[in-house]
Amino acid sequence: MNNLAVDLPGLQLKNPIMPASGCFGFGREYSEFYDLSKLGAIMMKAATGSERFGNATPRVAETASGMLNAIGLQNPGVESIIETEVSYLANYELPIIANIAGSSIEEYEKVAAAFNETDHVHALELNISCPNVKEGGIQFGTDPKMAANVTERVKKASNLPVYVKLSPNVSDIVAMATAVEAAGADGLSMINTLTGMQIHLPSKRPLLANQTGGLSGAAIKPVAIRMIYEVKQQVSIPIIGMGGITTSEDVLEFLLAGASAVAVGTANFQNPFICPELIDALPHTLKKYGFNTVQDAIGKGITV
Amino acid sequence: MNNLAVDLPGLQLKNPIMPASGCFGFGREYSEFYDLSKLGAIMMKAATGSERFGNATPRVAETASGMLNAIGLQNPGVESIIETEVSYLANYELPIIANIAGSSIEEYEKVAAAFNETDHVHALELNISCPNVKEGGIQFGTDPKMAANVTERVKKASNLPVYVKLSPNVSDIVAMATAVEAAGADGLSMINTLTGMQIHLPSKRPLLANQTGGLSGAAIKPVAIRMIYEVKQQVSIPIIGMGGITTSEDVLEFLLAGASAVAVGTANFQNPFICPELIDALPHTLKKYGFNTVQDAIGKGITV
Amino acid sequence: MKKETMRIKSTKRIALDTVEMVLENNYMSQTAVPGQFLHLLVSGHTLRRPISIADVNKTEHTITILFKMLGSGTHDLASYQVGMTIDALGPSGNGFQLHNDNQSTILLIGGGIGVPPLYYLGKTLAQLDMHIISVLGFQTSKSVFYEEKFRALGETYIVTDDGSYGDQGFVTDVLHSVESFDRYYSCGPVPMLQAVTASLKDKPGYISLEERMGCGVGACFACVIPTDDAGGYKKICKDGPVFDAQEVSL
Amino acid sequence: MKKETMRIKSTKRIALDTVEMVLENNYMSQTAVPGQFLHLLVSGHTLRRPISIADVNKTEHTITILFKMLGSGTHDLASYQVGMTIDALGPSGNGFQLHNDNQSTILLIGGGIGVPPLYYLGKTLAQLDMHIISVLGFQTSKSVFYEEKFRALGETYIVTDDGSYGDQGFVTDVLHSVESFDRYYSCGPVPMLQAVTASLKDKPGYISLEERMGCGVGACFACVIPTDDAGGYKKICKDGPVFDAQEVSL
Ligand SMILES: Cc1cc2nc3c(=O)[nH]c(=O)nc-3n(C[C@H](O)[C@H](O)[C@H](O)COP(=O)(O)OP(=O)(O)OC[C@H]3O[C@@H](n4cnc5c(N)ncnc54)[C@H](O)[C@@H]3O)c2cc1C
Ligand SMILES: Cc1cc2nc3c(=O)[nH]c(=O)nc-3n(C[C@H](O)[C@H](O)[C@H](O)COP(=O)(O)OP(=O)(O)OC[C@H]3O[C@@H](n4cnc5c(N)ncnc54)[C@H](O)[C@@H]3O)c2cc1C
Ligand SMILES: Cc1cc2nc3c(=O)[nH]c(=O)nc-3n(C[C@H](O)[C@H](O)[C@H](O)COP(=O)(O)O)c2cc1C
Ligand SMILES: Cc1cc2nc3c(=O)[nH]c(=O)nc-3n(C[C@H](O)[C@H](O)[C@H](O)COP(=O)(O)O)c2cc1C
Ligand code: FES
Ligand code: FES
Repeated sequence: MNNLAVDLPGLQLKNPIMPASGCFGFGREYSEFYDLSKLGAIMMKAATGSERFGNATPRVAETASGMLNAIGLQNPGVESIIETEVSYLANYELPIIANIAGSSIEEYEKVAAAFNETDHVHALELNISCPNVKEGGIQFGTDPKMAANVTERVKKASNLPVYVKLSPNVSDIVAMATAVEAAGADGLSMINTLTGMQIHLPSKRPLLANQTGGLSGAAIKPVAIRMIYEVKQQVSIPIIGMGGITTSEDVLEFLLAGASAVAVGTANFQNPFICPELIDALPHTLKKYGFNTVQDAIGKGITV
Repeated sequence: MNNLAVDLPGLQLKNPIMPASGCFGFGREYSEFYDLSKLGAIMMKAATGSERFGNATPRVAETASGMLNAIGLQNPGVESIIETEVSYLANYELPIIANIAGSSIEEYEKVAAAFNETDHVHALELNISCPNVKEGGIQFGTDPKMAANVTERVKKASNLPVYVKLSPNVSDIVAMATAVEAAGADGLSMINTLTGMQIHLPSKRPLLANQTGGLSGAAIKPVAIRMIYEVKQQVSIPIIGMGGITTSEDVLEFLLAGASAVAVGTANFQNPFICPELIDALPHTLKKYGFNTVQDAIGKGITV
Repeated sequence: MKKETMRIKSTKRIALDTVEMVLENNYMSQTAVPGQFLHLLVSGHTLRRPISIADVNKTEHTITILFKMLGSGTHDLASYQVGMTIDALGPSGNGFQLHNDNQSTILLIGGGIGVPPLYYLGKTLAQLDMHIISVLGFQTSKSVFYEEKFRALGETYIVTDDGSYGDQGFVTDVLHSVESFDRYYSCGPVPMLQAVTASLKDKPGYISLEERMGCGVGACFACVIPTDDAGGYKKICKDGPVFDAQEVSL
Repeated sequence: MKKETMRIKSTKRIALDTVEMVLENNYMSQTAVPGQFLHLLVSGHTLRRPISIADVNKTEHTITILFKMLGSGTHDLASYQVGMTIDALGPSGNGFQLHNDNQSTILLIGGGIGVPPLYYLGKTLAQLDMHIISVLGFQTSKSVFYEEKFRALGETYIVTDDGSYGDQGFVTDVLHSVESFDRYYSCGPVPMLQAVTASLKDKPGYISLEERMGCGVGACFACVIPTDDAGGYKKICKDGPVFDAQEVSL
């Protein structure tokens, strides 16, 4: 038996490592480096109802052990993604998770319904927390009722399992998690980026054209671990963990905190091979710390 | 004229650099390295109504470009602090800011009233946001109404200017800031630490005995800058900024974002001379980016 | 494009805050074309730094880069010593279109740290028997580099912002003194490129652009540049950094 | 205590994952006493690493440290080369009480990476004409270091957890074979110190403790150890790391 395998709603993962949404496009570029079938799954770049250009540039900044991004959900729109990208990814043996976003509940429903029509998408990741969308997306992410509402509506709009992606920019992450669980979420995905800013000294203004951006990378790992640890104890749906993963020890730390699988974002930019390297390193790391399988390690760091 | 000077309620600062609460004890240890009179001010370690031992060890952990701490408000109690520490610090020429904490509003009032009786404390820093106090401190920090309430009561209990120290672990930092401003706060101090966790792989449990701890250091600077930038536009009381400062460029970045002075925490552990070094470097940095005085730079990064 | 380990063969300051580094790697040196860049990992930094390929020596298996020490990443890179290795992605992006019209006259217009990619381009075009004229702008005399190398390719004008070397002014100030030419290639700060493309709008030309990058491979949408007002765009890291001067909206 | 720059004079692996480094600095070498530690800044790390002073050569102006490569900081430190410098705070903390009873018999009990501070202590006590007996415990044969150096000070017992070298077992297993002694000094993992202080509770002794540190100077309250059940405490970085065996609650 494969000791890295994990079964989650809609997702039979041969290993628990997948690229995080927005950090891997739709896989094409990284397929030049390695065979995407090696991945546990792929989380596609956010899809919206129609094409979006996103924010002005600069869109990224470097911070201590992290980065800020304010891409602004640039994407070719759900129809084009299904036609061009999903059909391309369907050539690989890996579950596809479609990250969906929008400025209105109707837009979320539309995107969810569209992905529901394809055979190749295995789950939806509901991005209620993108800090860069000014039109409305952000409120869903910090208000339990609104988050529950969009979750419920998206569940109705499609038959696909729904993983709700939580924002860390909240006072009470457990309240957000339990609200979307009650609303029918099949899983959680956490965390999205922390809202941050950098001021560019020479120009004396925010470096990002969008002013604020989402902080990701190793800097935020302690926040991600804390939130997963807190949420895991209060929900019974599985968690896909992310936030600053760069080593197989980090992967194990997320599993111990309660994640059932993990996504890797920013680290792809440093090392395009990070995902396959983590997959290769994980068996040894599990063994080193006394685990036979990924399944064994999930939540084992929780001491209550 | 001194181009580094800043006047804030209760605080005539000869320069805008001070050590952050909890990272500098009561100054004694650092007085072995340099003359404390060099500092703009000092923020003392949190004082509670009576002596506290704090959390079990380990109390600190290292993270990427940061650290976690869960000291748990260990301190000898306000009376002993006044007798031993304030009287010691009174030998130096620097404004003293007393950081006050408690598990109940009554305890806050008691501590505030006690400091009010001494001649040597110039302002209070109201620590409503210490993430490590389980008994009650934490709720004040994430609920605008409770924060306003404790602010109001502490203002009544003493004549000293009150700087409310805000927690970044909230959905809406502006709501917190405006609530305490309306309740009579003379200034804000932001940010306290982000709640985080690290899991120790060999023992498969949270590394800190307290499980969670406060994340500080360069890792959190983008969050601090963002929050100060947002709050500055909505309040008219001054902000003492902190969170990850390690260079004089960082100091200027905080000023541009809207801080009127800054505090340096974690960086003291790396370099005990960090505060005087920043003070010495600041004039050159101001000049390099076209400012004559600290006062000139405050809020100049805000573009709206 | 591959991820390769490159060995530092030499490193030296050649102008104010400007470092020339020669990096050894077989794959990179054999496949690079003018205008491409390397995406360099500087230890301790989250994001890689894009640096143009300034010269290639296929027999020595080396690539030369020239970079200015601006922020922390380039300062750290400047402290790397001979013998150390650098993790690089590359050769990245699409290079300059060379065309095959030998005997044509080519104008190279470079500003500051936009000059490096033009050197390998100029050298390659000269080998294709084109006539090279170079107009290079720098901030001040101490920032000037590679003047002799460009002169070896053809007529070369140097301007400095403060007039401390060559003529005082901007590269656009000397464009009128240049004899007629067939095509231009330009790289430098955006205001310079705006001025250049505006004053040469009737000439065919190529420009190389800079933008802050995330992935550097086309996956993250950090480095887009609009191509029209209707939402069209290109990715500088993958579709560029070189574009037809009329193709993108600066 | 000062903040000083120390130059690496030598660095070598002396056992499994164990590095011996000789650091040159006048102030540190002239003022250090046995049991004190250096608080070392490893570049790229937020927190300094406390490492014991294992030996001092006042004429050569050097301090020797021995450290085990455990996590990322000690791994990075192990990669430092001769000639590089390290930023150190020190000499930190209070050292071992030496007493002036020459001719007395002293028992040194060290476990693993707790052995280093005992070497400079033993050397110093031997110079004061005390008789030194050492009991040193290691995980396995490959982890053993400084055996000869301790033998040069006096009778030395080595035990290993797996019996691959010396006797199999823990340091406490051999305490009964030790001839009578006047005083003991011990450093090692907490379970070892608990066992040692329990089995030697009638003997005067000193123990050196470890705890995760923030400031390393006594300001942050990271490294406290309770001294009683009534809220009494000491700071390991400032009041320790050496304590009277009866003084603290392990
Ligand atoms: C295709 C391309 C080719 C380039 N070629 C060269 C060259 O040959 N020589 C040279 O000196 N410079 C070149 N640059 C610019 C160079 O990438 C930046 O000067 C460098 O990244 C700044 O890094 P830093 O650590 O000094 O600055 P920091 O301010 O510390 O960098 C912070 C972040 O911003 C990015 N950044 C800052 N300025 C720029 C910029 N102008 N362009 C892109 N990213 C930036 C950095 O890459 C990093 O991600 C090129 C840029 C691009 C896009
Ligand atoms: C007074 C004193 C003297 C010491 N003397 C020696 C010595 O001579 N040789 C030696 O090899 N080790 C010694 N240690 C232990 C040494 O400090 C740790 O092994 C080292 O800090 C681990 O760092 P790391 O980067 O390998 O581990 P990491 O796990 O990456 O360290 C993370 C953080 O935890 C701290 N930490 C981890 N383990 C310990 C520990 N056991 N004690 C204190 N802090 C720890 C680190 O300092 C750092 O802040 C001493 C500790 C103390 C308190
Ligand atoms: C450049 C960039 C773009 C991102 N785009 C998206 C997105 O479209 N949808 C989404 O849900 N998350 C997006 N994220 C967040 C990541 O998926 C991930 O949650 C976050 O970066 C934390 O993981 P990391 O620290 O490993 O990067 C983006 C992150 C980055 C850095
Ligand atoms: C070890 C430690 C102890 C702290 N104790 C206190 C405290 O007692 N009261 C308080 O208001 N903040 C306390 N803080 C928070 C700091 O004052 C500061 O707000 C925070 O660390 C961010 O600044 P920095 O990144 O410069 O450290 C503590 C921080 C650290 C690292
Ligand atoms: S840098 Fe990621 S798309 Fe260009
Ligand atoms: S480490 Fe700060 S008090 Fe000991």
